[in-house]
Amino acid sequence: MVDSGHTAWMLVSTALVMLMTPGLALFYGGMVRSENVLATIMQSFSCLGLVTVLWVLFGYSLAFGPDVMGVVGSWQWAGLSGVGMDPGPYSDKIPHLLFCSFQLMFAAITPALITGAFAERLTFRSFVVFTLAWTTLVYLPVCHWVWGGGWMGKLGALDFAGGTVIHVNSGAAALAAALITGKRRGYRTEPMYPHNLPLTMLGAGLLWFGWFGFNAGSALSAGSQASLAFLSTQVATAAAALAWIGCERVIRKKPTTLGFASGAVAGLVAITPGAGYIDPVSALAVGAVAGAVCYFAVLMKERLGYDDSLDVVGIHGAGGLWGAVATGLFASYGGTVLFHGNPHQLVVQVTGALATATYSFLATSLILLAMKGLMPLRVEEEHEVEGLDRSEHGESAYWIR
Amino acid sequence: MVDSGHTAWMLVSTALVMLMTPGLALFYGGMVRSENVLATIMQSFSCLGLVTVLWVLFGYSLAFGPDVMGVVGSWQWAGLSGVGMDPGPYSDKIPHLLFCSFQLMFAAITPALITGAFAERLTFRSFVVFTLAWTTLVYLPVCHWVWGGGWMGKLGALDFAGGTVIHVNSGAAALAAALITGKRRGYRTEPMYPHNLPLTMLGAGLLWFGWFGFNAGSALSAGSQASLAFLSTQVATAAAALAWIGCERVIRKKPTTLGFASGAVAGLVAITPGAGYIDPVSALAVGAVAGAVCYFAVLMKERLGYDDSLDVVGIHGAGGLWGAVATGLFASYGGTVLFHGNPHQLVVQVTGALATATYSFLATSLILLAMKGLMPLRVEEEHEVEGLDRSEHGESAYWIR
Amino acid sequence: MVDSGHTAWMLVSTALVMLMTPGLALFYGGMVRSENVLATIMQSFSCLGLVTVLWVLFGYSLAFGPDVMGVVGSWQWAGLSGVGMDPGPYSDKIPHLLFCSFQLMFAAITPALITGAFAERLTFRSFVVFTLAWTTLVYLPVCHWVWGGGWMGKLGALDFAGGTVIHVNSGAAALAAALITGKRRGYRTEPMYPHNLPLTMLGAGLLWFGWFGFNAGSALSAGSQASLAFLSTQVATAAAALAWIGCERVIRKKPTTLGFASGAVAGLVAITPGAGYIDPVSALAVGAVAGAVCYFAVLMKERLGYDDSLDVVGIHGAGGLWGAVATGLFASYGGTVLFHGNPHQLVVQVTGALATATYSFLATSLILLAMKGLMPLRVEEEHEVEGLDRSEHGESAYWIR
Amino acid sequence: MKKIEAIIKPFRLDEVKDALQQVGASGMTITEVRGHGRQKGHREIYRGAEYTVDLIPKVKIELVVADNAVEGVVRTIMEAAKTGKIGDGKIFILPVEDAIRIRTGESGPDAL
Amino acid sequence: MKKIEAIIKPFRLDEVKDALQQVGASGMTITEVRGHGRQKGHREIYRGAEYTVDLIPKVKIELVVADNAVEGVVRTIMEAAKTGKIGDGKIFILPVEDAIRIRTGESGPDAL
Amino acid sequence: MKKIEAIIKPFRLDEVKDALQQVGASGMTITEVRGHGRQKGHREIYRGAEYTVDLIPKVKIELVVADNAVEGVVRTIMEAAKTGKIGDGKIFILPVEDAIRIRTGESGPDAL
Ligand SMILES: Nc1ncnc2c1ncn2[C@@H]1O[C@H](COP(=O)(O)OP(=O)(O)O)[C@@H](O)[C@H]1O
Ligand SMILES: Nc1ncnc2c1ncn2[C@@H]1O[C@H](COP(=O)(O)OP(=O)(O)O)[C@@H](O)[C@H]1O
Ligand SMILES: Nc1ncnc2c1ncn2[C@@H]1O[C@H](COP(=O)(O)OP(=O)(O)O)[C@@H](O)[C@H]1O
Repeated sequence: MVDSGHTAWMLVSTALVMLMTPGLALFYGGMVRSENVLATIMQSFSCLGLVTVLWVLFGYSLAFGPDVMGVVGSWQWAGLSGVGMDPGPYSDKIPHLLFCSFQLMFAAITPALITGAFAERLTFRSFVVFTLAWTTLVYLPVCHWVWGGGWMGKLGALDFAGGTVIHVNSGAAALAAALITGKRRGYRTEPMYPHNLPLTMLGAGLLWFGWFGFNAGSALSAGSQASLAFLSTQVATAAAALAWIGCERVIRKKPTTLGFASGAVAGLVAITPGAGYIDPVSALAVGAVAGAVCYFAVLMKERLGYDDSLDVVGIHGAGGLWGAVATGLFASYGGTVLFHGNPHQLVVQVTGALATATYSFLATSLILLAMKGLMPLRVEEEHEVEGLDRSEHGESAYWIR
Repeated sequence: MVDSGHTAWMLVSTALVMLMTPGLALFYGGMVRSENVLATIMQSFSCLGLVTVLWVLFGYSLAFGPDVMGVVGSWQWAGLSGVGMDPGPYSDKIPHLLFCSFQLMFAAITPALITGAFAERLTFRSFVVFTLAWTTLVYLPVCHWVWGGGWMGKLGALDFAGGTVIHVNSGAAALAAALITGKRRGYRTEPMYPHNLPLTMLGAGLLWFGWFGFNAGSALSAGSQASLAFLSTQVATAAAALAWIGCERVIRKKPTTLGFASGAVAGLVAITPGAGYIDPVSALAVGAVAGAVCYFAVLMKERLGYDDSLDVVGIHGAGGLWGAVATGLFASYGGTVLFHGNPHQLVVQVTGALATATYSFLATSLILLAMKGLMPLRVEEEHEVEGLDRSEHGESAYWIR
Repeated sequence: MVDSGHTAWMLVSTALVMLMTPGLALFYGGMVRSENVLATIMQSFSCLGLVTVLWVLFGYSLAFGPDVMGVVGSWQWAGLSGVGMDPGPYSDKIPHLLFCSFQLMFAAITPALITGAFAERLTFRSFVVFTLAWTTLVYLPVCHWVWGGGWMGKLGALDFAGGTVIHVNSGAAALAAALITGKRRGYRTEPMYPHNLPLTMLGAGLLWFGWFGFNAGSALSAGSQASLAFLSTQVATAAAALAWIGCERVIRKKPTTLGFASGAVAGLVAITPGAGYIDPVSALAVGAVAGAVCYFAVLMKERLGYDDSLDVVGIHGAGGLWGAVATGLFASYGGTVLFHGNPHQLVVQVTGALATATYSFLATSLILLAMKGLMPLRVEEEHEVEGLDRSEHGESAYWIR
Repeated sequence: MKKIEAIIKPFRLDEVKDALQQVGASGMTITEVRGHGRQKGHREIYRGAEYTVDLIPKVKIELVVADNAVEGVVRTIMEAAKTGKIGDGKIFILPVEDAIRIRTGESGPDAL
Repeated sequence: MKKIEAIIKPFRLDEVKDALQQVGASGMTITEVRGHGRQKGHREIYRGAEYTVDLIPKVKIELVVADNAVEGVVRTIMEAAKTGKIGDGKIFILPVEDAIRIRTGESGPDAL
Repeated sequence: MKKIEAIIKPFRLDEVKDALQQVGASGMTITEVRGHGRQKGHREIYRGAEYTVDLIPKVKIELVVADNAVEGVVRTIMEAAKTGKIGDGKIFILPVEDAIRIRTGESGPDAL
């Protein structure tokens, strides 16, 4: 039966997760050069547009519809047929439609996360094709594996709010995308500063805020588990932000604002799979490690040489992997794990994360390589220099006198 | 009896609708020239200030107080006397005070919407007088007609969340305001670009987020109808944004960021009256048509020649009218409509919308013409050139080094 | 027993109060010069980081743990031991962990408020030390006195949402901080304009929005009192904003945007201690007086000559004091007060506020003087001229072409 | 060759630019500057305090032209920039020894 | 007439402007520029990477003055702009052939 | 001494700056300007309307150098700034009568 309290919380959580995509748009938008800020914002917003339509037409059905051999959902719920105002199979306390809406917001933000990897160079057209293809061929199946009744869920992998489905997945895809689209013109020879860090900090604030819906909302109810997930999220985020600026203090002498924000996002990512299972003091540890791990993962990019413009690999990929592992170490509610005497869970966690990373990396590569055969992925060099805002969208972001 | 779950949701919805006014301030603020951004932001914020006071003193009473001949509410609840902590006549699950607060936020944003029509030229003083007069003479009665027990509600007009009360109403008022205040100096001869599109996109994000409170909150409860309204809102918004940039792609060759945001708002407007009645797949259609209709309505401004600075007529007016019609076509919960065999509902819908538009246009014209006799509506030409931020408020928006 | 509706509302309220700190970061960030915006934003965000960790380790225990002689909580709950998923002593309707999270957000924003007093000159290192020391030595005990079972609560002081704990407290600390850190270089000889007022307005909007969680959330339940607190908050804010710009209109001839925002914050501050007790019409009076009182308190700074960069004393100090008094005058639910025949309450209110102000002023002074002996509080003069963003954080806020 | 530097009111820029184009002087470089002179600044209010902002936004137009074009260009700017109110701005004429077009290497008046 | 171009540290602008006004040179035009010279830039950090920013914010003041006023103006600027540290900036003096006030059409030193 | 003013495409700035530094001309002042010339602007779209933006972002580099350094500097700029496409920009050479270093008071070529 629909419960007003749980429904209230899930309505709010859904709205909060929706807000994360505009938040991401600004977080990313502030980090690019000023002549690409609109193009960057546009990609995130467009994910909200494209994925919403896709989700209603067939996405929800393929992800959450009746299981087909553990691999994908059936077409039975296409056009949301049968997805109604009564509770569905995933929760008996909220309308099925609401669960579907909540999940939609996760599906929308995941490809938006990837856009950070190829920022400042992809054509809008390629972005649209990629987003539709990737969501269909990568997101929907992986989501089904973990949450829709697929093999990974059956294996017992713990992924409370999408550490694997969203972050490992987008991180691996980002790596493929960065490699295949190639470096930005002038990468490492010209300065590429963030053009508006206050905008980025605003975005970080909105992401942090929205993430309470993401993590605490994943309890699908307003009760103890949601409360635990809420606090663990806050604690891990704080610890990770401090850890990141601590690393900066030691290595570069100066703690930075962008470092704080990056650390916070790293913490949010890392606690995601375990938020509802991990107690607040363990969350301190999860967060602190996440801040350091992601800081060094980002530094490594410099060595490895690919141009993941906004560090999706270093933050969502590395943070997501650590989160999957951390869940296998620290989870204390909802399953026993390593530190509570069950080493097997750790194996399951790692298996799930690596399988996702591998599938996502390969499938993303195939999609982009296929696309490369059919259309130019990147804007012309001249337009890259001039900026995508003008060449792709015919706009300028700022006219400030 | 007060239910904690429904009350929780309505508290949140009220806060969400409140946030829409600051969101609108930024949405509009980013679209004007940089020397008018504060004046524009100030007008929206001031609506929150002015209408809140008015609402407590007499506004709520005139809009929702005991009906007087189907036209207006009585003075009985002035000063909120008798509006208490127990449920009132409009909902038996939430405190009467909370319903009053929820409705207040609608009353505050409606005149703020109109400010887009006369942006960059009205004196602050005229704006204040206009807002007080318009809210009293136009908003309160129209609100009463539809929701407060007035004739339009009795007629059976469906307006779930205020498509007619808020959007058709503000759109028609905007047309009158644009015509009577006249064009901006330099309109069509000087470039008038939006000065800060990232700000506008942020505003659009906040509007989208807040609109879930607006539409799903209008169920006045946290249950199935709220969930339906939530998803329909999301779907129509996405479809409309895509439709708008699709039109741009075809006609101007380039999809724009501002176009995406404008389309999203068009979709939000159009689904408003039917959000709680229309299923998600129909919402796709409602949104897609809204995006195209509003795109062309905005283009038409160029031909008709009035200067509705920020396209309140093209988006809220046209989108609101289409929404009223669409509700008569697609509503499937809460009433039978054309596509479900009841052509009469469509007639009612159109009647309600046109009556509102006519009343609003005429009353707004009278208010402004009367004001014009008593005080200068517009700032002096020199001040218009210099910008309203300095001349009206003694401030500059940016001092960035 | 955990109630889903109340829990839903408290989850949301906690998230809303969290959002206030990023909101404050932007509100403050827009008001400083552009070469200090990141340093300013960084301080607020860092409070979220630092206080969260401190809270989990021992903060919650010292503030809310079992009372020790009315002065402070015991260490019993350090590391949140015993703070679990079931309801705790402070509410029987929500998980104890959730109450702990809600209170955490209050603890995080309070030192962030103080940063406005020493903006544009403190080293990041001093800020970190100060925040940890101040939270431990000032915030935790004062919080305990009022809400944790300490002497002030026992005395019967009414402080619904923290007018004394948060605002009087931070205001008095701000005065000490402004006096001890000294004036900014160039104060009163060079212009120090706000560099980005739209950012400040955005911050004000987020603060206003988040404050509904702060005030209405302090009911700890989703019912009548929360609804009352919600509406009183809205009304006082609106009235105070109008009062402030009214004063400006009279005294400086021009109502300003920053004035509106400042007045709004003054109203939010002043209604805080009485939000759940004061009816909406009285809230009009509380707000209107708050707007005027704070306006003149800010003007007085000019005369008194200390450099409280962002007017924490004038707004949070003065507004907080007036709020404490106003609660003693107007509260009509939850206690009888002066205007309802109980003059004694007023004495209690004033005693509580003055005791807090005195303790906070003295303890803050001691902390800062001790620090001054151990490390330089302020950045070097050269760095102050160059801006803290570069010297402290190695960053530039804007690279806009 | 001479360099003509005109400091004008920002809102006259479009008119001046169009007028110059019509007399065949299409090459020019524009800078946003702030000016101080007889035109009084305005007061800005920031919470309690009031400041006078005495640097007023202006636009500087720079054109390098052949000697014989100077007079025409100056006249065109004067006509298009004039509002008759204080603060309309100044035109300065400076000698230029050489001009080079980067793309082709042409120099002298041919480079303009 | 001469044009005096001074590149100074931004935070000395107010002092220089006031000093010039006191010696009667109230007309001037200010531009925000970035300078490169002996003064070392600073390092900026962006996530992993570190960059050196070697273009330092400066302010350019331009005044056209009558020949006999040059010395006084230069001295005034030097005094007000000097901090004695590297990066204090330069003053350049260029010849000006004519000056015109747009509002009135006056030309030569009268136009200043 | 001469003043060399080069108007170039913004994305060539780093290359030009580095090249100049290598030929020993490290002192320079950079201004962000907008240019109008043969290079066509681009169209911007704002809801219904379309505008042509014909002021294109450029960077102005100013260097004051001793007479004998002019040729080398000009050549260096030309090489580093050239893309061969329209809009590459111009170099102007103006006479300078004196230069003063504010910090030390040195004047003439020594001040550069
Ligand atoms: N001597 C000067 N040198 C350089 N720029 C000047 C000089 N005098 C005036 N200007 C510029 O011309 C602008 C207009 O001058 P002002 O004295 O205000 O008005 P008007 O030219 O009408 O007398 C100033 O804002 C300043 O930018
Ligand atoms: N040759 C030059 N031409 C033009 N501008 C110069 C030249 N040399 C220096 N500048 C300007 O003067 C500023 C200060 O010069 P710098 O060499 O750093 O210090 P100082 O003048 O104390 O020796 C530079 O940032 C630059 O803007
Ligand atoms: N006569 C001129 N005076 C001043 N600046 C000029 C002049 N002509 C061109 N410029 C500047 O040089 C830039 C490039 O000129 P343009 O005619 O577009 O290309 P090109 O130099 O390749 O012929 C212009 O954008 C403008 O800033």
